[in-house]
Amino acid sequence: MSNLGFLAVGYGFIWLVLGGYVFSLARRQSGLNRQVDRLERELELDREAVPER
Amino acid sequence: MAEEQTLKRAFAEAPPSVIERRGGRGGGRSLWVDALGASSILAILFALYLALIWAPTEAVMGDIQRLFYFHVAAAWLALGPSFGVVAACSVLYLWKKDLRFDRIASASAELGVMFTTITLVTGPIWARPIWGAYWTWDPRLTTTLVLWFIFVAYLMLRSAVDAGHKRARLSAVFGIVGWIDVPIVFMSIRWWRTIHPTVIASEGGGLAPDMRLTLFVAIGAFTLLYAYLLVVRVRQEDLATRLDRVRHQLYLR
Amino acid sequence: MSSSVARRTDLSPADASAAGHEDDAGKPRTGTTSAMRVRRLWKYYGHFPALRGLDLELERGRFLTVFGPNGAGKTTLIKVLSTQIKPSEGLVEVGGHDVVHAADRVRGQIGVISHNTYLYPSLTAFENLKFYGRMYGVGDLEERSRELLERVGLRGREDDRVSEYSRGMQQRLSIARALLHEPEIMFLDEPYTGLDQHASRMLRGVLASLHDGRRTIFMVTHNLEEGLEMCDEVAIQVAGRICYREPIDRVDREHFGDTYFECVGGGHKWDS
Amino acid sequence: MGFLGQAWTIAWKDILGELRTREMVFSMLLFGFLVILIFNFGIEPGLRDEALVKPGVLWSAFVFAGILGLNRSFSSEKENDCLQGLLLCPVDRAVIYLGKFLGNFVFVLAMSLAVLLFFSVLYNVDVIAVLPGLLAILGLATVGFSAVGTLFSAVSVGIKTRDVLLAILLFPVLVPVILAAAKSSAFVMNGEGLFAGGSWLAMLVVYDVVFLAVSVMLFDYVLEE
Repeated sequence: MSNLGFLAVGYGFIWLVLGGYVFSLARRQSGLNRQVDRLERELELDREAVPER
Repeated sequence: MAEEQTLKRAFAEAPPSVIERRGGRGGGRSLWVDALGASSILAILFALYLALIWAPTEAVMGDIQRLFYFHVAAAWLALGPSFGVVAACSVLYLWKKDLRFDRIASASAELGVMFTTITLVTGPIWARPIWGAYWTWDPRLTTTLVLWFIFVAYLMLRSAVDAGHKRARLSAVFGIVGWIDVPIVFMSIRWWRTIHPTVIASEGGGLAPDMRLTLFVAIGAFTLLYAYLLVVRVRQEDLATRLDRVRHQLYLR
Repeated sequence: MSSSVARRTDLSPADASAAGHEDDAGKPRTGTTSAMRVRRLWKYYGHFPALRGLDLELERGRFLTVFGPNGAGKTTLIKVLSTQIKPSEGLVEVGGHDVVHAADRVRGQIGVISHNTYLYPSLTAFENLKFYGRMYGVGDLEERSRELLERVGLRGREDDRVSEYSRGMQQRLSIARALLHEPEIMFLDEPYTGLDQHASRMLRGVLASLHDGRRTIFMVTHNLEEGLEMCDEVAIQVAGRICYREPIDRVDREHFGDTYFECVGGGHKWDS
Repeated sequence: MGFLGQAWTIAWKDILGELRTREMVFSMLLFGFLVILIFNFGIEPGLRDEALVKPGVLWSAFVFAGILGLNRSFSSEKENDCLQGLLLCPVDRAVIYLGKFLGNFVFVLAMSLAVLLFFSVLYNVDVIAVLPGLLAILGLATVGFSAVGTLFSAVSVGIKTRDVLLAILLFPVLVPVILAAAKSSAFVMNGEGLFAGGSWLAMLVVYDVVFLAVSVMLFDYVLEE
């Protein structure tokens, strides 16, 4: 029976979709991490500028 | 007084929220989340082994039947947990007015779209060599298609409204109505199709024990994956919200 | 980063004494003379606080004008007081009822006039009044409508569609609409916006007749001249809080502009 | 004045305004006619006599034309900020929902009747003979359509892309109504009588009851700010 091609396409699609979603999650996470880092730096600078806080 | 409180809030809150990402409270990595991720990957590898190698080849359909395990697992997640969590968190949001529930609902709807898409695409791929047609208006298939439209509509609604309580309220209302609708859709399509002869009588019945075990493992593995992705996604949204709030408070200063 | 301007005139004497005895808030307020009481009112839009811990109290029968620049949260305040939006935090009572938990009781005794007229353009003036009258459960609607149309000078035009009315006439009709159920408390949100000379003179006349010592009037505006005309008390709202509050006889009308800009400017400095 | 009296006051206000301007019903009607016309070109003449095709055409026309009316239902309240004026009235929010629902019900039903007439002439269906059955189905289906439609119209009113969004939200949720109405009217048009499709009627009734109740409960959350 020559339906192994269909099987491959099916499985390929499943892992493509899942992989794509995981990849988008990872990208979003790294974007968030960058933002947090920047904010942290800004806050540090701020605290030095306003010592009484 | 009040202004100072705002300021204090901003300063008291900014550093911890930044630290949390590192320290693991709520923001980023933590042991149980990592454990969940690792176990879901292991479970999926195991399920893959069972489905592709261990399980016997179906006598009539041949190897293509091996698609069945993950097809059904994805369908189960779309109809069950994904939409169930959307509906439950919608109700909880309207009741408690806590945006955390809204974030869980939206993450679950995203995953729902993904699993529904997997179901809808693997279904026809499986059907083509067996029935000779990509699509049949089978009740389960058609209900899944309607469900896909409802999930996508939910996400479209969210993308059309600015973040905040208004978006949470509107999407919660739609989520609840959609969830109540799905069983009625299923009933109606089943009646619609049973008046005419259906293409397939029952796909689940008469499953060999080995196949049944493989199916359960696949469902379990996908459920773990769903839980892991949901947690990760919700924590991302939590972090984004906190970031946003800190920025606003700093700006207000 | 001083907030001294905002702090100095934080509370009116009445507010200050009430705020000092917060425990009293739980006691039954029989025969209360307050038309509205606001305690620590916060309203967030997303993360942005439009109102920031605002306190306010107004006695029955008084006319209070609240001034403030754009973005001070004046319209937000009037919308919270008139049950159109819910407060995020804090206590708000209007006419002795909580605006969240007894919203319908509050709605029954307030009238709102805004620069939006709330009138249906395809209906006639008379039909508009009848519609709102039924919604408010007003008895003897025909006569009440005619009386009000007479009062706002629209007698004879009552069967014309609102879409054929001029802006000023629509605004007058919206006053009649707001008065249908004889509300004890009136809210006016920038009522002069978009009116010509003639129409605003007419509006002033109607407002003067409303200010009869029984009815409480709460107006917000950014126009100093019009706002000072009839009121009993003056307040200035900046950045989501009341930062100035005086009875009108203690206000130096000539130099009120300076006072206003001191508050507003101070607020701006604080804000940035 | 009672609960229903006030709801009817709101509905009557909408109907009266519509009678004056005739903006909406007119465009709904025209659109319904056009859908029927277009379907006529899309379907092979031989197929047109198939029992199941006619109700399908009819219900597509109703749904596409009806959604035009729903779009206007709350956006018409935006002029002069009338929606705020309505919300300021000391009435239960459920009254406002029921009022708007009643108005939509009347508009959609009126449009459907006219489209039905047009349809019966163009597709040679003797509507008069089966009118009672069709009216019953039409009434039940319009209740369900307007119940969910009114709620979603309120959901989408403040949104820029509200026209398209309303269709996207509404159509998937309406699947049972469309199916049940088309199937049961096929029975009626075949002369098998209203109760030949009894379970479909039951489904319409269940849908109506469930979604009217759910919408009344949820409407409060849609409008609060």
